[in-house]
Amino acid sequence: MNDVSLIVKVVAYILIVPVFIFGSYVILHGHLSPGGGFAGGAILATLVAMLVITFRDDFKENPHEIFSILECIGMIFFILLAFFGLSSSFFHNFLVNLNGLFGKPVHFGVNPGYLNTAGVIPLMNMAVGIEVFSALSLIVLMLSMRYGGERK
Amino acid sequence: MEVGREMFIIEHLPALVIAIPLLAAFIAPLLKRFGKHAVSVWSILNLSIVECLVIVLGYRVIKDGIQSYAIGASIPSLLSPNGLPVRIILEVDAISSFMGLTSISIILLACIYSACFMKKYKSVERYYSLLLLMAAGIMGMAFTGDMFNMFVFLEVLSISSAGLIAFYAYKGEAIEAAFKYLVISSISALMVLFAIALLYGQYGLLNIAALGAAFRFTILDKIALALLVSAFVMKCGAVPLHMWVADAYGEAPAPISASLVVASQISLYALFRICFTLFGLLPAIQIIAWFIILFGLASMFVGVTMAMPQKDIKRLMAYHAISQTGYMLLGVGVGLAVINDINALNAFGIAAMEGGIFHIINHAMYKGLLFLVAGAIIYRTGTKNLNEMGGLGNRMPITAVLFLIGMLSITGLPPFNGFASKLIIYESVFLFNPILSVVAMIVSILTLASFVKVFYSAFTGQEQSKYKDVKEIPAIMLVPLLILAFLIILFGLFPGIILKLLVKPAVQALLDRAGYIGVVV
Amino acid sequence: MIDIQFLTVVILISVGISTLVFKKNIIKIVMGIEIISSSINLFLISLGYREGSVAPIFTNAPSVKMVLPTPQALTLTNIVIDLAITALMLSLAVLIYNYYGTLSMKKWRLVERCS
Amino acid sequence: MMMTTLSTIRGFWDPVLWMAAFIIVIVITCYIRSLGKEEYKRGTEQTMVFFSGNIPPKELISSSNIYWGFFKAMEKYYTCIRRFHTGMVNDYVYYFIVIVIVIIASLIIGGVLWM
Repeated sequence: MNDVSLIVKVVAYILIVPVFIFGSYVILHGHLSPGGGFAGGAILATLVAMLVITFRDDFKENPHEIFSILECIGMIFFILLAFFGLSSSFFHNFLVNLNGLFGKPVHFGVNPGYLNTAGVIPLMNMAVGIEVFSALSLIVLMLSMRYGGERK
Repeated sequence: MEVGREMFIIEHLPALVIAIPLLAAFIAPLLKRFGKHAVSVWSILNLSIVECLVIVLGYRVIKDGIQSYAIGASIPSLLSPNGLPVRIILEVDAISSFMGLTSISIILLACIYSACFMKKYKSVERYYSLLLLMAAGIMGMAFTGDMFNMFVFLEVLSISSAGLIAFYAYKGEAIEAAFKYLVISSISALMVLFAIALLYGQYGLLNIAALGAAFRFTILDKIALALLVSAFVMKCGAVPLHMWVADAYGEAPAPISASLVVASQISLYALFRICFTLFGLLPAIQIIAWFIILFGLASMFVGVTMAMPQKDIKRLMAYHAISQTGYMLLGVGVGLAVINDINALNAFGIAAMEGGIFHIINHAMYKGLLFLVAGAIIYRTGTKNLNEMGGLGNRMPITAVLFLIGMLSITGLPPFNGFASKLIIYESVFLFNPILSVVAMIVSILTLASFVKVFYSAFTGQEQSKYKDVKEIPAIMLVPLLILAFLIILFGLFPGIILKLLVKPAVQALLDRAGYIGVVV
Repeated sequence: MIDIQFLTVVILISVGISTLVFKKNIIKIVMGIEIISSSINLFLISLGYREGSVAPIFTNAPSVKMVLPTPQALTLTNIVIDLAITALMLSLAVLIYNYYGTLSMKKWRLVERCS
Repeated sequence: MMMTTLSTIRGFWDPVLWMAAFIIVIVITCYIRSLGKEEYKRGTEQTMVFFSGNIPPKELISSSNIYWGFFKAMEKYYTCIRRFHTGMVNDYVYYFIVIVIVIIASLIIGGVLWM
């Protein structure tokens, strides 16, 4: 098997933390700067792709079970957020301008970007981030591990 | 509090009908650890809840007019805050609740059928999750009033049904059929998106009703109309673009073929919505009406003549689905052709449309029955090839009788429901143009010819030695077949009531363009 | 001067359609669909463009004159949908190569054998 | 009329009346059939399949080409139709593009001529 050299493994270990932080930054700041759930989830999925390539032999069995559960949990969280808005109408932003979680009112126009605003949208970004992260890593795992692990 | 909760559900009906199958689709894979049957019970439960909601919604639509629902607004009925529809607006009128009712009942019966049909397969949660996603896509396409939302639900529908067509992953043909279906669906969805972009570039609106109101008949609108019509005609399987239908229905598992029939009928509804509501007043709609009539004519004839030589039972039924879609296109195409001169419209136009739309629900029922019976034969004998079947009649008597009911109603023989809608189509289309009606009758005869071949090669004839131990299909699979057969006989014996209750309001809603637009603008 | 962006959209769509019609290899067909999809994304984005305006983000925005945000939302959804379609098509292509041993459309089995 | 009637344009269709007539016809045919010869016995060589004189094979006579006459008559039609059903997605997309161009052309030409 094409064994990966030690340098690659060490660099992979080092790279895990910055990529994870950058990905979650993009997810959490989705309502302020470009990015959001999909882009941040894709960045996190590159992390899993890197780990699959470097540590292909150390995986005992294909860990796709975890990611499929995570994917369903992310999507259920997203749709439940939409159901919570049913007090007025489906997908209603029930947290905005209520000074609660993510509820700080913001005036229209240019602002330096307050994190604690935009009601449900950051929560939905997190849900979509989880879902896209696990979906893309599931794709990477299914396409690579199936032939890496048991080569027909 | 009881009245409060009851009113609460009724107030949010259009959104709940789409949201419940979506939520259930993602909860289904998590139920693997609650036992083998947890997933199928869960999806049957959810689909029956959605069926009841759709029936209540249909009743409310017939009782007090078009229901509209703005997703995300502070009040569901706040459609256009300052004269401009900003949010995604769900608009349910009689034709969309008619299509929603048809599709959700067939998908519910297919789900009950697949509870036992799919028992022996390992990854069953994926199957039910995709089936629920398909149901959400179909209900979304039926009830949405927003063009881009219709594109998104069209994609949800295409991807989940492509995944379902490729369910028999151990056979190469199913993968190949799924690949072709996916290429066709993505091409037609991209052309729909291109047309939406054209319309958005000109009017800055995405809502169907607002677009219909703000129309200036420019060249770009005609290009958008052409793209939309050909994309939806391809998705509903009319002849020049029908090649994917035989592969997709032929290789998919039987309950999926039954729900794919309904999925392609939703694209038919989208085609009617675009031709009647969006481009209703365009003078060039007469040309499109003639194209739809030609598509219908070609689908009828080529569908049947391609079905005759088929050896595979499911491919044969797939070609019959194409030829029956031709009847619907013919019926409603004639209605569209005479939409401008009132006396012709009242004379035979409305009757032709009633025949076409009545044929949609009839076709969904007997084609669903035939596909499920074909699935029963394959479930017991294991072969799809007509030459290897024989003499199953005395081993599977109930299935044989049910197949006979489906066969007699698809060929349009008197006491069954196919005859009622075909009679209306024949009479009204004859007044419009006799040749069309004559071709429709010839196609009915050829349909009878090819189904006689299927009946004799599958059920009668010599007793096969290798099918000596074939038993009747289990009870769970028999229930949806009996329900469908009962509905076929019911619609066949009481066509007048069904027409007055379901079809006439649907046709009025389709023709009532001002009413649909008035709700939003 | 003519609108360069709409010309590129037309050229890209014709390139995409020509790969779809003439190329028999599955991977090339998936590429063709990707080309058509990105050209429609370009068309959508260029619809909302206004001279000398900024991306529609309020955080530390240099000026309030902004591009139209709705086409960007449509493009975002279209990109997500295209990811799903390409992933499904490529996994089907992997399976097809696994069963048929070939990626070209000509040698497939589901050809009309109805004689 | 009765609950079950469906009034079409020129007349009406009532399944119950039709069933009544159908039952009457069945009674008449059963009566005529019963007037026939009695020596008809099941299982004898009278009920053997007529295989143009010789003994029919034990196993299966497949019925897939019952309509060989129809296919022989429509030979030219079937060869032409089968040429279109190639089973390759490239041709499907080609037919789609042709249909789009035909509809666009007829819409524009139609628009200029009539309206």
